[in-house]
Amino acid sequence: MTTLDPKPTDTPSDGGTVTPSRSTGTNATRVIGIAAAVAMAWLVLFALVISPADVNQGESVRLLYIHVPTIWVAYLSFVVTAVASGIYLFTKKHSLGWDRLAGASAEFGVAFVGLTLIVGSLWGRLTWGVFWQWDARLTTTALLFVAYIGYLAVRRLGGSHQQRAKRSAVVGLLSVLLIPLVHWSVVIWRSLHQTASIANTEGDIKMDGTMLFTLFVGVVAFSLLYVWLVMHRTRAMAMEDMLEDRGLDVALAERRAEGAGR
Amino acid sequence: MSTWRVGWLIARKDLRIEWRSRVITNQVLPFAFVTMVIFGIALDANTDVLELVAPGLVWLATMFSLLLLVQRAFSVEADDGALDAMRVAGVDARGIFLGKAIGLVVQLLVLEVLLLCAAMVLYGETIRLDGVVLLVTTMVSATCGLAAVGTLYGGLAAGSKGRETLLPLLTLPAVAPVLIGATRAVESALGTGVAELSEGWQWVSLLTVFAVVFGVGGALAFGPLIDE
Amino acid sequence: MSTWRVGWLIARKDLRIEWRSRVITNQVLPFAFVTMVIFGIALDANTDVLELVAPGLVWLATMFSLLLLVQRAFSVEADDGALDAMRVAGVDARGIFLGKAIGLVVQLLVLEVLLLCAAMVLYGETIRLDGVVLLVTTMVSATCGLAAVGTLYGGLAAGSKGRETLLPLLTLPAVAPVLIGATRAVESALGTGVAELSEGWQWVSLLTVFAVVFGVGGALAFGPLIDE
Amino acid sequence: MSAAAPSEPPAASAVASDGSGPVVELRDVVATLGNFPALSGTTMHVDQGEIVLLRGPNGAGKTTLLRLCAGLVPVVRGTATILGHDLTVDRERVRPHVGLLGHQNGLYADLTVGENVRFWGSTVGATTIEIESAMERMGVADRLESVPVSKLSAGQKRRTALAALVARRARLWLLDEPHAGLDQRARDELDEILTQASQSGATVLVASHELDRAESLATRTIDLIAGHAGSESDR
Amino acid sequence: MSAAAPSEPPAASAVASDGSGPVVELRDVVATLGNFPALSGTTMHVDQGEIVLLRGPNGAGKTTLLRLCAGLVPVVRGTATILGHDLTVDRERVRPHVGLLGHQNGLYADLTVGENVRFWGSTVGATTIEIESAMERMGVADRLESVPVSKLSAGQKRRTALAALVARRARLWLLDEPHAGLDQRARDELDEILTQASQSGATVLVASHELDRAESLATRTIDLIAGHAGSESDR
Ligand code: HEM
Ligand SMILES: Nc1ncnc2c1ncn2[C@@H]1O[C@H](COP(=O)(O)OP(=O)(O)OP(=O)(O)O)[C@@H](O)[C@H]1O
Ligand SMILES: Nc1ncnc2c1ncn2[C@@H]1O[C@H](COP(=O)(O)OP(=O)(O)OP(=O)(O)O)[C@@H](O)[C@H]1O
Ligand SMILES: [Mg+2]
Ligand SMILES: [Mg+2]
Repeated sequence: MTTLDPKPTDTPSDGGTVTPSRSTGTNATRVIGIAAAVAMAWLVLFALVISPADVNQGESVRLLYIHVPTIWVAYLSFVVTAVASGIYLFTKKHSLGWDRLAGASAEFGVAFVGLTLIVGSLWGRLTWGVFWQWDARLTTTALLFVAYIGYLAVRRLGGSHQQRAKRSAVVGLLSVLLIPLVHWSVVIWRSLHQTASIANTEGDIKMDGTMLFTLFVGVVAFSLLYVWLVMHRTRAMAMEDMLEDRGLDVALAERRAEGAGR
Repeated sequence: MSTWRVGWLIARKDLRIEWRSRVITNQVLPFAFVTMVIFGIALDANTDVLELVAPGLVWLATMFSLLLLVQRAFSVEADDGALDAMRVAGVDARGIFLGKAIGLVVQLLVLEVLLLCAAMVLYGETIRLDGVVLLVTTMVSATCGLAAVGTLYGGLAAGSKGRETLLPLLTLPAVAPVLIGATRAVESALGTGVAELSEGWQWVSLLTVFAVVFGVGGALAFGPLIDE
Repeated sequence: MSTWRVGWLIARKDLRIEWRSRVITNQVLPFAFVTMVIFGIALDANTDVLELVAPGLVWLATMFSLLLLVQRAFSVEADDGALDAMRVAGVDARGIFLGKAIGLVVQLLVLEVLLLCAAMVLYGETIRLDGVVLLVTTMVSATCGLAAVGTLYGGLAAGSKGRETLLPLLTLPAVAPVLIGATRAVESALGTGVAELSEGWQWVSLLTVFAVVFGVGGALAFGPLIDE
Repeated sequence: MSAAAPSEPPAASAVASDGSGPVVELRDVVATLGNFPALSGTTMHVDQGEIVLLRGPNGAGKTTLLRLCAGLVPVVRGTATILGHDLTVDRERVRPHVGLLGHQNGLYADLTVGENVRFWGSTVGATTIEIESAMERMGVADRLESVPVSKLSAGQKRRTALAALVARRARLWLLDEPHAGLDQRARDELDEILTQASQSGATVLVASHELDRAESLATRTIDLIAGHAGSESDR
Repeated sequence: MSAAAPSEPPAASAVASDGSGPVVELRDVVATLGNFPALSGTTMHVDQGEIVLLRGPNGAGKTTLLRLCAGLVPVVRGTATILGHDLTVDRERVRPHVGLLGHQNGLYADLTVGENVRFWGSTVGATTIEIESAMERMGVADRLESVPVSKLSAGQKRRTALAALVARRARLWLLDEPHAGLDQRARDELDEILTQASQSGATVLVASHELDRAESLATRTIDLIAGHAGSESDR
């Protein structure tokens, strides 16, 4: 981090303006971004037009194509957080890049779980007549949400970057253990939430081929979106950290000047 | 320096400290939220039971949050001997009580509104229009009562060692009447169970009496309590 | 200085401090007790429901008490910079983790036994003889898990401002599995509802895995966490 | 209730509120902390305008004596008269005129230096000018004014607490090891402030272990040994 | 891991663990608290057996420097080598040999003086005799030994912390305003302990505002200004 740029410390005036690149985009992200947009359009087409309405649920079943992909991508992002945290902790180098990946991934994971909660409760309103049920899966999902809000709170505790990285890596590695709990909560409890209706074809949503394919499109679309967002966010975080280091140069110059003034 | 002016100075300072540290939004609120979810787990996702006790749970979560808020409000004073400094400066004890209580009321009200919104979603509550007045009155009077009790015992426990644990011990039993009254009043306001609106107003008067008793009693007792 | 010896020194010191200040018997216990009574009130003294949810409530009260105990265990260290002093002295971090966790386990076990007795009186639970082994095993393994989580996150939050509120936010979701597992296991042991004894033992294995994961993970992570 | 309305330190005439009696008068005062008699029968008196140095080994009871005069520690036996009022009955009348700097600073960590000093100033009705000039004198005005107290060094905190104290313009100053932690400049400034205050009629009681500095500041020394006042020495 | 097995302070030969390099060697060290560069590029070195006085106005960074040497504040830029080990990589190797007395005492309020000193002594493997003699020297043995720390006066607490430190027999002593709060007898005793320690090969770094006393104790003075070491003066 200190090797960014051999800028002399005695020119504070241009601190913070010289950044290696002004945008967080690269060719790779552009391609992924376009792919994500295309997949989204495709998803809209399939979800709203091509796939059929459900026998039991009617048109509201179309919420499935957001509901399930978002939570799966959220799982994915928390797993990525855990893996990146692990790599950060267990490699000798303790590279902050992994820490930033973990942080960025968790931020979008929280956003996606939030989306699941919102869409799920709207759906619940349509099918169950209420926004919320004390159902095992819903409860555990809410817990997952809170646990990662806690993770983000730990990241904001302050201290040096390495300190932030260490603390949050531990929390990130342990919080991922909640995912199996969420996933198997339906088995653990006697629950009214949908049991695994995709893996085995029982349950009250009969998955026909189009529906399955639409779901697949949804998963692809949201995954691409996730990758695109995380790539941008990690770069932005790198720049934030870098700016902070620049800020340090300025502050150092000020501090030394204060001494000279005496 | 009049009691009111001292109260205003202190409340402003407290709210400013809270605003700086954002403890409510960043931590107390999520805590209250987790508490409610955890209740859901402990009650075994028994939906019928939950719906029945939802208003109770909101107030229970409020009370746990009250404990956190009071503890913080007084650890701010005790950490570096500020409470002693106030006593030496001869700051009017009633003013201190008033100021700390006002600070708590504001924070609690913010919290309750948010919790109530959460409860409406989580527990499937709906608000009747004619219940709104009752609801608001209940919240205000219950909150004043809670803040008065919290301030009184917070001041008593402040500075004594083991205050983290002395505070709940004193506060929880004392606010039990508020818990019951507010729960019933909210039930009437929301129309849960068989409760009537008029019944709710009876509970509100109980809450008001409670708030007045603890408010006046607290203001009078606060000086001797924190002194010596 | 071996990890175990450090752990023993620290646990002994913590228990001695607790013994001197009697915080458990004088304050945490009544607190947990009040909590249970308040649940009773919130649940409207519906005895059938109460008996059904009693195991959950016992663990819920335990968890809230855990928060108090952890907070105290670490404010003892942070108040006068003792944690810093340990770091400077190069005291083995795994030893610190071990010692604090052992101290918590002992305190929690005392608490749970008393809470269980309270539940038997308050909510009318009865213990089957053949469930006793299961009950004891559950309590021990659940407690180890709780203590490990509490120590880990207590250490993380220690010294940071707003730690009173960060601690519950981190701890409660993390111990939710313990709450669920222990509740189920105790239900089997007590024969509440339809639970079978054999089912209880499955839950115990889950609890044990949890305790081991957090115990080992905590011991390894504690050093980096409290350092810097 | 306001400490003193005029912007000057209280004039000599306003000080001796009951004729010209001593400002501090202790007769066989016993004070206990827990069960321990930290003051075991202290008799002493301090006249208006004096700067008295309290000396004594660790645990002699200096802090307890100062806190007693500030009304924070109750009088168990004997009589303590401060500014003409009996402490056991009229504590409320005494307090507005007493300023204490104890071992703790009484600052709010999340507020800035300026906000802290202004808060303490306004609780005793000091004017803005007085508050600003107090901060100026203790060297916490400019850059430090908007820094939260949690980010200060030990000495900077002490200076802030002193600024809040100076803004009070008390008639009786009680200072518990005021020099500890201050740098040379702040020490000199503090000594000057105390001398000025005493010249304009205030009375100062200082407990200190830094004898060289404190002895040159004080007009009289009282030795405290095991909770009672021993020998006195004028200078 | 044990600090030092023999009951005597470490002999000179045992100290310079890597040949005869300096005990403290800082090169352009930057350390931040929050975003503030409390140390703004400090270069200094201290040889074995020296007693170095750190001087500087409030907020100059003395405390930060001492905490950095103890491994409590991370090195952001530059290199810090303590007892031959690089602080950023080998902190664990350094710590058993470093003793720090900070602004806080690190005592447990509910334990007695004896229990506290024994606890800290046993964590570093000191023998009972060493622990007893440390308490003796700092004057907290007899009556005070069984008094809970919460009941001590400020100076008595400081003495207890010093006793716990003395029992460690560190090779590098870091003392942050050690004299503050001590009475005359304890000050003299402390100075003697430090002189003895340095004579038997330990190195001492003292931050202090009590220049008279500290300057006569120290063999060399380093001035810290706005986070970097300014002029040095031998004596
Ligand atoms: C706030 C309310 C809701 C939340 C928090 C929620 C949460 C979740 C979660 C976390 C999953 C992923 C399970 C896994 O694979 O691990 C899921 C899957 C699913 N949800 Fe929901 N859900 C909610 C409401 C609903 C509603 C109202 C319906 C429809 C009636 C529904 C239908 C489904 C279906 C069909 C699946 C896929 C099941 C599978 O194959 O695993 N959800 N939900
Ligand atoms: N968290 C923080 N954020 C920003 N600045 C800080 C923070 N903590 C301390 N500082 C600043 O760092 C500087 C160094 O403080 P330090 O405690 O090292 O000074 P010091 O030389 O020990 O002073 P003193 O003689 O008063 O004890 C101070 O100017 C202080 O204002
Ligand atoms: N709660 C208590 N119970 C019993 N004894 C106490 C208690 N608090 C303080 N003491 C004792 O009271 C005595 C007086 O303490 P005080 O703080 O007044 O001394 P001091 O002269 O200010 O000392 P120092 O110079 O160290 O600050 C001390 O000997 C102390 O041990
Ligand atoms: Mg004292
Ligand atoms: Mg300092």
